[in-house]
Amino acid sequence: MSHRLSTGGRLIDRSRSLEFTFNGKSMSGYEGDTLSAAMLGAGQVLAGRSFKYHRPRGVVASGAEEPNALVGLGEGQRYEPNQRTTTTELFSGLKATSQNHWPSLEFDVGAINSKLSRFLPAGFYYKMLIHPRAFWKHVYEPIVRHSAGLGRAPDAETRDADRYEHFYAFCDVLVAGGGVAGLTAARAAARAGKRVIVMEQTAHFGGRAPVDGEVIDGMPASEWVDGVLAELHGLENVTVLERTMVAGVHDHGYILGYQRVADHQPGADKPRHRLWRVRVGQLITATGAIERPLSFAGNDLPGVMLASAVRDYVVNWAVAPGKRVVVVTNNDDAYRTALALHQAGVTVTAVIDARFEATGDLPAQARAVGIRVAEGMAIRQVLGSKRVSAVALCRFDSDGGAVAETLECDAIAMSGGWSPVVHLWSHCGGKLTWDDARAFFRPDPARPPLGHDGQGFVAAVGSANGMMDIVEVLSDAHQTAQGTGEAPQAEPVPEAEMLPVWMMPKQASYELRAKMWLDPQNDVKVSDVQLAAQEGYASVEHTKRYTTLGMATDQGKLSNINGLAILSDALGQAIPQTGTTTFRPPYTPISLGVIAGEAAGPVFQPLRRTPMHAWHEAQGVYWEPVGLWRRPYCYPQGEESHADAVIREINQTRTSVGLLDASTLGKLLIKGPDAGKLVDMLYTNMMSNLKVGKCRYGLMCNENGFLSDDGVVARLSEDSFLCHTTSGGADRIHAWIEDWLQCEWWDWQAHVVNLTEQFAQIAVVGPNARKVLEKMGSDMDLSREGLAFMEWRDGKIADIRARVFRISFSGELSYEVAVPASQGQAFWDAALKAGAEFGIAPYGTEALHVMRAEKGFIMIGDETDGTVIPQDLNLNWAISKKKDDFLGKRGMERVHMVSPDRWKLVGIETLDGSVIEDGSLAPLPGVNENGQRRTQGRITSSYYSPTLGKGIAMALVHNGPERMGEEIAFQGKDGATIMARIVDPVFYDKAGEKQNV
Amino acid sequence: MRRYSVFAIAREAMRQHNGWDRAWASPEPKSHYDVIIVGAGGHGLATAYYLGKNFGIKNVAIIEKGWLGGGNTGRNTTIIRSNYLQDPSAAIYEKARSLYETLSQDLNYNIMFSPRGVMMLAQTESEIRGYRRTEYANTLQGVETRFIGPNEVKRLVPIMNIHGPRYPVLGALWQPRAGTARHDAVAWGYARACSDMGMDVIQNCEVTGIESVGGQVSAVVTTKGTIGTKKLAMVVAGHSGHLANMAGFRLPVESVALQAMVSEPIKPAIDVVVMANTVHGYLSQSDKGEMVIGGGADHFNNYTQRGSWMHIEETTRALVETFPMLSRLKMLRQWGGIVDMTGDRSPIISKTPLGNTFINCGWGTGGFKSIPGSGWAMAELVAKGEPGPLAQAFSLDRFREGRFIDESVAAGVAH
Amino acid sequence: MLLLTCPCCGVTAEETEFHNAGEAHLKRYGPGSDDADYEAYMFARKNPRGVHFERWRHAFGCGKFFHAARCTMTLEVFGTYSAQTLAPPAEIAAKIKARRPEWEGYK
Amino acid sequence: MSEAVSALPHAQYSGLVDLAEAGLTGMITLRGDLASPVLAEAVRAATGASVPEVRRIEAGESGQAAWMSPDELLLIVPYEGAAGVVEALETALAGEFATAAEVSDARAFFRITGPQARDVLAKVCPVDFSDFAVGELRRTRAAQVAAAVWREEGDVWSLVCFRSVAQYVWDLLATVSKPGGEVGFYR
Ligand SMILES: Cc1cc2nc3c(=O)[nH]c(=O)nc-3n(C[C@H](O)[C@H](O)[C@H](O)COP(=O)(O)OP(=O)(O)OC[C@H]3O[C@@H](n4cnc5c(N)ncnc54)[C@H](O)[C@@H]3O)c2cc1C
Ligand SMILES: NC(=O)c1ccc[n+]([C@@H]2O[C@H](COP(=O)([O-])OP(=O)(O)OC[C@H]3O[C@@H](n4cnc5c(N)ncnc54)[C@H](O)[C@@H]3O)[C@@H](O)[C@H]2O)c1
Ligand SMILES: Cc1cc2nc3c(=O)[nH]c(=O)nc-3n(C[C@H](O)[C@H](O)[C@H](O)COP(=O)(O)O)c2cc1C
Ligand SMILES: [Zn+2]
Repeated sequence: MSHRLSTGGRLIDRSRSLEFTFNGKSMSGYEGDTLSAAMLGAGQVLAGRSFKYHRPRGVVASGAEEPNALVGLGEGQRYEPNQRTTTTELFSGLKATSQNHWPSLEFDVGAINSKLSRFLPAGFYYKMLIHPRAFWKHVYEPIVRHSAGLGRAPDAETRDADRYEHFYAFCDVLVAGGGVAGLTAARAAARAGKRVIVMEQTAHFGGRAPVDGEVIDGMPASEWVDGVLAELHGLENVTVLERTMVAGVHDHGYILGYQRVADHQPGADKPRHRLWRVRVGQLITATGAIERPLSFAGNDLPGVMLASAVRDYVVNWAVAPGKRVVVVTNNDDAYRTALALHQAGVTVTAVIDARFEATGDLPAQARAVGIRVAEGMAIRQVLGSKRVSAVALCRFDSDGGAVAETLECDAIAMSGGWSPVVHLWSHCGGKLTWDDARAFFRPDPARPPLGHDGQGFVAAVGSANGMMDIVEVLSDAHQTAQGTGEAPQAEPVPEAEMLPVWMMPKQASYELRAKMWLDPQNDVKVSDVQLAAQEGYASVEHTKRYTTLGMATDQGKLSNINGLAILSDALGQAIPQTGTTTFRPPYTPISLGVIAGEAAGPVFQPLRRTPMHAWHEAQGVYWEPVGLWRRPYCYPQGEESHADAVIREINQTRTSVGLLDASTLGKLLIKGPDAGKLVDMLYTNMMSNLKVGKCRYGLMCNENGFLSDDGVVARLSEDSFLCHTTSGGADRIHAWIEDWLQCEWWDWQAHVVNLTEQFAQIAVVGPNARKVLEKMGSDMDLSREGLAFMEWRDGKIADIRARVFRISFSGELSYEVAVPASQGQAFWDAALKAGAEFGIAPYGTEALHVMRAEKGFIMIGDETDGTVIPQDLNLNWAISKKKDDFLGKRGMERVHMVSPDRWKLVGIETLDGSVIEDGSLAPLPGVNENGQRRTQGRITSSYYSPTLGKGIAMALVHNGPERMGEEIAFQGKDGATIMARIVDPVFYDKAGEKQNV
Repeated sequence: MRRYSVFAIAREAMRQHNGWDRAWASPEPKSHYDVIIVGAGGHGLATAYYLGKNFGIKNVAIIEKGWLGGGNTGRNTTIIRSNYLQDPSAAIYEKARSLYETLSQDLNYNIMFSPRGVMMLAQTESEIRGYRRTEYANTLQGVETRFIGPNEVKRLVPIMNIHGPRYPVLGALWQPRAGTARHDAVAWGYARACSDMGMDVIQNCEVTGIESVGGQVSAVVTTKGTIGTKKLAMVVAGHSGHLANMAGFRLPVESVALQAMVSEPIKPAIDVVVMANTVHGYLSQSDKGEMVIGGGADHFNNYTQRGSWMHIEETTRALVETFPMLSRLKMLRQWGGIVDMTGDRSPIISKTPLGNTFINCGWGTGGFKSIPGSGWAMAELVAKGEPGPLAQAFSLDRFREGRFIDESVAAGVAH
Repeated sequence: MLLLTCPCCGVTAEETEFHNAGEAHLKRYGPGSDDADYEAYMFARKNPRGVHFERWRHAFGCGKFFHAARCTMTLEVFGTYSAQTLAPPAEIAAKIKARRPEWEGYK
Repeated sequence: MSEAVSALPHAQYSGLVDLAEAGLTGMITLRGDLASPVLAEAVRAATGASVPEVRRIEAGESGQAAWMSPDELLLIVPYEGAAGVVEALETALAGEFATAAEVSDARAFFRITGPQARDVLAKVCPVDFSDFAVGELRRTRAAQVAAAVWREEGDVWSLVCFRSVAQYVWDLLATVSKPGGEVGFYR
């Protein structure tokens, strides 16, 4: 039974006990505990179930590498699945629940998979579940899906109760890892005056050294650590962050730090997580090393733990994993665990050492205190069902056929040696080299990840760099960080050579191999990897994907190296030839919430508002997103439907006067001696001959000849033009013009200034428009002659500086008035007031669309879709024949563009007056070579016209303009056909009398 | 080749699984082939498979510089749908989708095609119009799709926040028999079938040069020596520009990184595939339980298989807004692939300026779904030397002629 | 996440302040040009594995376009320079040559 | 003149920093050859300031001149006088290739004050604020929109963005200034 020791525990405060629950059961721990320490302290070894076979799982590690002990944490809006107990700090009221079992953790029906495991080897689903065909979707897959997954999904309607944020930082040196190597490097860099950030993923600094009882500069490591920390905290050029994991290393020295600001204080009014986005000069990874498990049969049973983790629990939290512990190892370091256990009063039944002899200082110390050391031995198999009860031993150098001895025990501390944490080095392309003596990959200093200047920007120090001896660790860190003076001094503890052990016993039979877990979360065993090799999934990447080795939430931090050693052995090649799989961010999983950061709710995305936005909102407007803008679609009154509101708005405008917020229209000022030349290149029309004071409608095409934007151009002066663009087009067209000016015609003298937001633009539209403006009071002559159609003037209206354009997109008498944005609302109010006697009312984009369609005006985005050229829309009149060049001219000369078979714009009227479906096609009899119905046209926009009292539409139709009056069938709703007639697209006031009054 | 079945599994279970053969052989290259296919991604392998199956051409080598399936085929978000707008696209993607329906049985390899349905959300009026237009086009193209309202969306995807507030869900284009498949298995299944037909799948062999005689291809130079061939098919996705340079021409293609990520696995929470194009993100849940998330592509040329972090942020932001419960899930892994983007964002299946040399590329961000159809059409092109109806519109000369196949026009994206 | 220095305002900033605008030094072919030239201008891209010249705009900064010489295999930025150039300037070419001796020069 | 209102009149918030909308401010985009003595004279006449060095903002008796781009300045003057300043600039620059346009109403202007101002700004702007001098100006991004930021004095910072996104920027700054979000990076 795991239990709390009566003394010790360097990280816990025994005076403060904290209550928590696990699966509803009340337990208690101490301030400073991790959840796993508290659970083990409370005797709770069983923590969850594995992914595939639903095998019982207990904690194996003490930190980020933990594959097993995952729980659902919290409830409701603060529930989080798959939380690692080893990295969860205990707090009062914590609620944890175990995962992946039904009905209970102790008794799980899914564990039947474990019994069937021989039928479920790696890749079994590729080979079976093929027939009958429909069964995959309806039977097999649902079963697979249900039994897979790990944690329970949060409830469908759950909203996260917490907030998140980002932070940008810059530094010369970022140190990842606050162990003794990291602290040494940080101090060296800080003393040299560099801007330094230190990130340590846990709540404590010092890493392994204090646990191992190292002595640095003559003092216990923890004291030394406190001293260095105090110095760093005192320096202005240093930022020290605990609970902050370096999550990812990205190109050009972009480092992500995941700060868990308030995970240990849920409910505190703080951001829960903060994402640090740091641009570094240099990243020093001092992330230490991770101990490797050993592969022996039954190594997945709860109670089997890493030796270093056992030591951590004993020393840091005064928790023993059991009463009788067996240590199994291939190296000297694990003897530290045996000694620590012994010192804490826990029985160490034996140290099983695979080496033929264990001669180092540490084994000697162990023997000296009476611990039995069994040399050349191996664990043949662990006995027990839901946790360890005994181990059967055999000779390491055997096939495990003969059991040498059985030892009773309730926990096993295993050590297969260490692997440097090379993730951060590797994220951005750093390469590894194989260290034969210590049997691990470590960073190859000759092939670091490269920064923007092509130079390496990452250095690894300490155990992360393959240094395992404390003296080496400190001097490596000191030197790499270019420390001056002496490196911190430590007392060396010589260690004898380790023996690489990838499987025990060495020639284990299939029966044993099929029970040796490599990846305990995903249930990948030695036999699975060997099967992958046998079947030709020989690339390590194939093996990974075929077996799912290393694809679990721990990303194989414990399993990968053993797995690829097994694979190499199966393929008869050396480990470096097999290589590793790709290391990818994040180092351990980070919340999606923190990635989104503050961008939630109102600041999810910028929402662009016109000066009259609040007024529209107050009217109960129905909004339409247009780019990041919101434009009024219509203004329903009371219970009115949107369709009815649109009809009312149109009728009001056509019969009296309406008001449109057109502020979102782009307004680009083009000015300079070459302004005329420039607008002639930008527009298909001739623009340079426009007279000052006049307006002209123009088309812009891209270099492919496709129509990309349109709008009215006003000549403001000899050398300046004001170009209106569509609402969605303003920024795009602005950038496009700058592009040509800066990159092609850089000797042309023209400026373009985006004035879109300077002005509120308000269209006063309808037969009574002039009366309204006159009533508002103006110093301009707004009469038919004073301001003729397609002219503009500057002056004042309602005592507000205004530029008035007499242009019309509705076919009515219409004035578009631009006023300073700060006075947009004032103008709007004044217009409403002056128009009250005419029943003036605002209209939205839908009324605008209908009215323009009644007039046969095209709309960018409706009649055009990026594949339409002006000629398709019969806009040849707007394409200058006089100009040698304009953007898009060459594109329009291509074979397909001049083809007589292009579909062209026509008006469409249904025979029965109904509204035809937008987007529907006109089918022809017969099919093409691919069996698709042939077609001859499509509806580009379609509306109910209240003005005409029937449906009207525009369409692109093959040879359309030559087929006036012809009847043609379109697709209707639900597979029906609807008959329509090809007509002129101008449905209303063809002579243009209304706009010209 | 030993057939896979539940009985085979049962038999092997009784003898420690030692009877399983290699899924594919690992031969040394011969000196000459009738057809060499460069690139053992899904498209290259499918081309080989249909060359053998439909045209009896089996003296074929598929040459792969790394491990087969390790390109974009091994790193995509596995969305399969065919409700494209333009006729040529709808034709080839629907051909592919329909082949996917029976691919597990055809290959005797469970590729786990799961027609769970794909929905593309309409969150603006213009998206509604675009999807309605697609729906009408699909009806005539023989693609089964329909526009559904917000309530139906919510019924299918309870975890979705359809009320916005920023972009309320106005409806969705819904293709019920679209879905996902196990991406690696697609490559492995084809490779196994090709190997079984006697074709050579040659891995860890990079093509570094192309030789020709009199304007006709004669051989490829590789890291395993020069290998003669009568015909050459280049099917290398992001590396197409590079191969084209070797063959002496340029392509309307740029290679950029596209990223994806997975969350930690959870129990089933979403049964269908959702694409939200207004906010840029798409999501499905794999059989293992991870949320598989894809987002935007970088804008700069890149061959590193790593992309820029900002796209991960943008996508995550969008999806957390759309599916609030995601906020407390965690990102497990992110990665990138190098995709080949053409001038009109549609693929190229074409003859090239070099004789007997054919190219299949430009699938960009959306070519997993087309693998069987593309292989089918490419095999026909290679076998006959001329494109069949499926491939015709995708020829290289469309750019010169201005005959674009532009799918973005209906507010859709190309995934 | 690239780090680029805008030669127009001198700011060294992350990629998110910039917009990439495609291959640099394209020669525009307008009306009257032949089909092949026009097609090449519009579509045929070098898309090299290695040294690449491209256009960027400091969109969230000074608004100016500039050119960058960059390696598409390592993302190393050899330098940034004026957009008002028809080919990479000599000092940029020299820098590239120093870093990539096998580079055949701008073509 | 009819009442003019700024984007978020009188908006104020106190959290980690004090936020305030600065109210109506006259602003003029001036494009031209920044090395031209004529332009320099015109700028001086308008603001009393000399033409700023790259990425700097200069103060004069009647306004400020901010460097925006190699051929662009932003002149900051009292709101009421802006139109007049534009006219004066146009007259003064008559023979030059230069463009002056009023943009007072196209912008929103915020003041951020307090010792934690840089920590707050660094939550939304990808900028190194450590050696950011008084009088330095940086055009950048505030989360998802364009902004210009400069240091007026000590702990007083100014931020200008487009008017249409004023509310967004406000909500953004207020969100990241909430108490509890202390960072302590800039000291
Ligand atoms: C992140 C991401 C998400 C995606 N999501 C989807 C999706 O949801 N749905 C969808 O339909 N599509 C998606 N795609 C696109 C899809 O993955 C690709 O279009 C498709 O996989 C391309 O297949 P392929 O066979 O053409 O190329 P690949 O699979 O890339 O194969 C090309 C092969 O050629 C090899 N090669 C290259 N150069 C050489 C050489 N010189 N010599 C020898 N071999 C060479 C490569 O190593 C590679 O294996 C996504 C792509 C990415 C990157
Ligand atoms: N004798 C042996 O076999 C052996 C083996 C391994 C380690 N050691 C000992 O371990 C110590 C090594 O010192 P060290 O400083 O190199 O390593 P360390 O393991 O002591 O410290 C590494 C620190 O980095 C942190 N970390 C890891 N990944 C991180 C990330 N992504 N972001 C932020 N923090 C992260 C860890 O939490 C830890 O605190 C020495 O005392 C050495 O003797 C000995
Ligand atoms: C659909 C899909 C699902 C994936 N699921 C997982 C997963 O559960 N665990 C995991 O570690 N990686 C998963 N991956 C990512 C792969 O591990 C890997 O990152 C990806 O195939 C790219 O390869 P690379 O990272 O080796 O370059 C998944 C990838 C895809 C395409
Ligand atoms: Zn700049």
